[in-house]
Amino acid sequence: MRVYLDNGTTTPVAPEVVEAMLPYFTEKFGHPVFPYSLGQEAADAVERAQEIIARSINARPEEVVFTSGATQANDMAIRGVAYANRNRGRHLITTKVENPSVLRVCERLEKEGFRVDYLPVDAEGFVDTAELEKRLSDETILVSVANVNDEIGTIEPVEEIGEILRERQRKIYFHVNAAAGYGRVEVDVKKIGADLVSLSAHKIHGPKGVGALYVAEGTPIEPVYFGYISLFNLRPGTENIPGIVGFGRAVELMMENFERDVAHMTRLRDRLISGFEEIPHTLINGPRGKKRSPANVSCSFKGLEGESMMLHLDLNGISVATGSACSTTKLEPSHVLTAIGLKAAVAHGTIRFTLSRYNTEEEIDYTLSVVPRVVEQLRRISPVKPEQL
Amino acid sequence: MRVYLDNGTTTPVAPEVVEAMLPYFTEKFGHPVFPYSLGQEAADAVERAQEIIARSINARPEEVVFTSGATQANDMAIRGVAYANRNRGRHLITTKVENPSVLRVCERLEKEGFRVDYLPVDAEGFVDTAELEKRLSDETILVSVANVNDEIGTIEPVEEIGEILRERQRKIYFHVNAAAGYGRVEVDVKKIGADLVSLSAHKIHGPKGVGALYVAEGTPIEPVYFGYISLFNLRPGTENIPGIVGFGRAVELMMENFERDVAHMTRLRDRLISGFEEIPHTLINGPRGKKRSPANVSCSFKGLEGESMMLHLDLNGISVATGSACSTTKLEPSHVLTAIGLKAAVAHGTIRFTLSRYNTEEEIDYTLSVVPRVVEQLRRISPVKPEQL
Amino acid sequence: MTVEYTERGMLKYSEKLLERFRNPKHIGEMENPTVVAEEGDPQCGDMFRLYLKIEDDRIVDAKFLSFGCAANIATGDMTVELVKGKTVAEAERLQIKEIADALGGLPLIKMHCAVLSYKTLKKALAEYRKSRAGSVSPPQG
Amino acid sequence: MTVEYTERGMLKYSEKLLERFRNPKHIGEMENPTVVAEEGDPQCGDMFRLYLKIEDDRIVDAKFLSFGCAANIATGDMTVELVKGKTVAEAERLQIKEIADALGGLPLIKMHCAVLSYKTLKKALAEYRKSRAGSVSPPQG
Ligand SMILES: Cc1ncc(COP(=O)(O)O)c(C=O)c1O
Ligand SMILES: Cc1ncc(COP(=O)(O)O)c(C=O)c1O
Repeated sequence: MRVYLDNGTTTPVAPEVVEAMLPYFTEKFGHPVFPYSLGQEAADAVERAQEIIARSINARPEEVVFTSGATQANDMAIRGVAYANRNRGRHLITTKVENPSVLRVCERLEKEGFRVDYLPVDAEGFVDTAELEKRLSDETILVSVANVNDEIGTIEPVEEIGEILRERQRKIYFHVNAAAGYGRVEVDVKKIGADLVSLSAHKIHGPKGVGALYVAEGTPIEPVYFGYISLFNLRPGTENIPGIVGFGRAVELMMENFERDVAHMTRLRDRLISGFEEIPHTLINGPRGKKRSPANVSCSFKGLEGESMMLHLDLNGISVATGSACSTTKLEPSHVLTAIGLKAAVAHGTIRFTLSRYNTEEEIDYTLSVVPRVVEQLRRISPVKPEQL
Repeated sequence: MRVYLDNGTTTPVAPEVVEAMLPYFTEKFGHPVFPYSLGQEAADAVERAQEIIARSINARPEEVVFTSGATQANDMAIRGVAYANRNRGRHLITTKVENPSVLRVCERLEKEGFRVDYLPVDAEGFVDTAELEKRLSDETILVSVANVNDEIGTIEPVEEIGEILRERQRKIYFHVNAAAGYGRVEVDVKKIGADLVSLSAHKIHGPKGVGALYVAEGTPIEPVYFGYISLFNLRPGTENIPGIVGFGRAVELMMENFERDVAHMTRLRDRLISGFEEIPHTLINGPRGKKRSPANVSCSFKGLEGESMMLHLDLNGISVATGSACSTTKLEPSHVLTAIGLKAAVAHGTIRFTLSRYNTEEEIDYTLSVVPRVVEQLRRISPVKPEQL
Repeated sequence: MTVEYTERGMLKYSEKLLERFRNPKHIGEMENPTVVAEEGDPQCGDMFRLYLKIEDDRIVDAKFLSFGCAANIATGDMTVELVKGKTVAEAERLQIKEIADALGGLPLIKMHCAVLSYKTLKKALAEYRKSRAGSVSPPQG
Repeated sequence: MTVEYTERGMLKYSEKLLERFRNPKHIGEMENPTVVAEEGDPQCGDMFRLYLKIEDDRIVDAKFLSFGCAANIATGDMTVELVKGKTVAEAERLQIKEIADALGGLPLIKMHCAVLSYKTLKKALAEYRKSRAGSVSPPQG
């Protein structure tokens, strides 16, 4: 049996999405910059996708700029707003548990003379909003917080943060990286009070290589990429038209099936959690219930190492992520697991199971039959006793 | 009849390319960063594409970095090398006839305190290499020249330029934007002596949203994009895997058919040129024969305006580009046509016809029957007499 | 700098405009016009020539020639359409916005086309007034 | 800074290594080993325990336990394979490179795994020498 449980890393493209994209490769292949009919067809397709995505987040179509992914959207948003507001202050606030795509940009800005505070989180991964209030200063220009933590599934209090920022007299821009949250929780830019929101298609059964940045009208933002302008001043280069069309279709499917998918994933998630809790010396990371992404199960199996576990599950047909879900080349344990206070030795034994609408009850049965066996097998060959950790 | 003659702007994706991409949407959809089998499959696909592209330009696979297009490749290359070498000097040289994707980056660097010289060209669009030698200084760190001009098809003397640079004691890096030349002329990084070469998939029957940058080993280059690193340090973000696979396949087809395609396009090109020369008050821009891209015909029909002509041809099923092939929102005439000395009034009446392997003799017959009629029709309603220009 | 929205928004033609461009009704030369006016410059990419035949202070016929983009042709044709049959005084009250509105709107970057045909019309009417100076009553407020 | 090549190059496992990881031949605990040595730290993500049974200065049996990644398990298994049946003196001459080569190469970033099993072997052999000090002849050059 093949069971894909790494939907937090990337998802299979929905067949409907592939179908929607196909004509844009070979027939409607025009460049959107020209007003001849083939070009208009492409430009219209981009506009339709803007409309769909805008509707899904309660924004206006012109506020949606297409990018090559959430990484690019985050870079554009954070540096773009930081540069455009540098005269108002050079202080940014983010959290210790952001995706590397946000952290690396913040680190870059630190090198360029900006000051960045990284907010701590509690043992379940919730951002400390009291600490946020304390760190806000007359120099603060931007706050960036993901709505859902991609590693441990914590649904962050972004609405509360938006509220805190709105109450300040001085405008502080609010960026929300919703790459992990889109399709798992509601994303309403107005409710959140977000000025910038990053999205990625390949996390919601759209294609890799396309994402979007919501930029609220009037937000001061400088381009950080340069070159040939096709449709978007902020993001030069010929647009990935089939990708954009596929992204739009994926969002349509997401919105149509949202409640059903969330209920389905929640059910599977809770079955996995219950099953894993029966394995001795096992921790579930992140919160339970409504404050947890319906798609995420993060589990630390003490006394074993995640990469071996991941590859053993792969031998059994199950795809999962380990440690830092997004980076396996650094040898440190995941910064998120460290931030919630996990001991490194335990963090190294962490596996992330992430669900999608396509996972089935049978797949969960199978997973629950394989995982305990693999855990036992790996513990048997380990010199580290779980009870010592 | 539908005749697509704007292959310099973008090309239809080859059916073989779509076929190669398809499995990577729904089956082999893994993220290349993880060593489980689905991930390895994706990573292997990227490596294969690197090999194919490297072979096509006489480079090594590790020297090929995937981007979201030539625009991104140009930005990465020019700013990346400028920043990495700023301590050695702050002078760059490019030409007056580069694509906006190069010019906008150079203008940005000028704002940041770099000095950029824009070399003039002669009446056929050839870069003045004597002028290049004069402008080279102890401050020069980078020269950027396209191998083929995308508007008028001039094949630039990049090998000669590479030679001039190689003869200097001081290392001056050489960037070649080959977006318009790839698939039309040979691109051999060793023969050219290029340190950086930009490529784009959608100009050679690959998909939009993917390109590549060749970076010769050892070239000092700083990242200019920041975020989550997947496979490439220089270009963060999840790779467009199906796009990369499609790019690879497109390059395979390009290499297999290269000589035949070039001969075919040359024949069609020369038929178009001969036909247009019979239309009174008409100029062919750029050189003739071997120094002209086999895919390009640039034609100025005096006394009429290009956009109207483009849209009239579109009504007749023929897609072409006008004025500045890459930008229709600026109201100035194409900077390339100005640089070769065309009067603005003539430049405004310029149409670019660009060919691909898929164009047929019948399409050329049809085009040659339509164009003179449309020219006459537009001249009849024009207050500007061609003989006055 | 604030985010500028897609340049595309500035370029997109309405169906109405394209229809006018494809099938202009008033294009062509006119023999023996009462007045001819020209504005624009081919060096700048657009030029517009307007012919008016005026009888008893009424525009009984109008035609135009255009060197310019689709918007140029369409706005020219619409300008003629809007003034044909009108009195000179009525034509003098034509607004740029009316021309654009009648075409279902104009991309921002193409607004100058409406301005061009509008200016040519004004010039033609002024010339007409000048040639008739004294022989006709001044335009009503 | 010079361009760094794909991190992926640093991560890719050879087929040989993966095969070893999937089917290690020497993994498990050993009863009554002559010597046991341990290196690494679970806090750092890898730990390695080596059991040697030595008779007449010859390694007649060897086994290991691993807390670590696929490379850790595979290098451990290969290390055991390379010294089993060898004399202690021969085992002492084992090089890190031999371990990596026997696995068809190691990703750069995983080189520390070979180092870890190598160091554990050295430690075990040193301990063996120490416990036999005086009673056996010193290792040859
Ligand atoms: C929370 C989060 N942000 C950003 C990214 C990067 O997005 P993309 O792959 O679209 O560049 C990811 C995953 O890769 C993610 O999980
Ligand atoms: C010469 C040249 N360079 C760069 C580009 C931009 O490349 P891309 O569309 O891949 O961003 C183009 C065309 O768009 C081009 O013709």
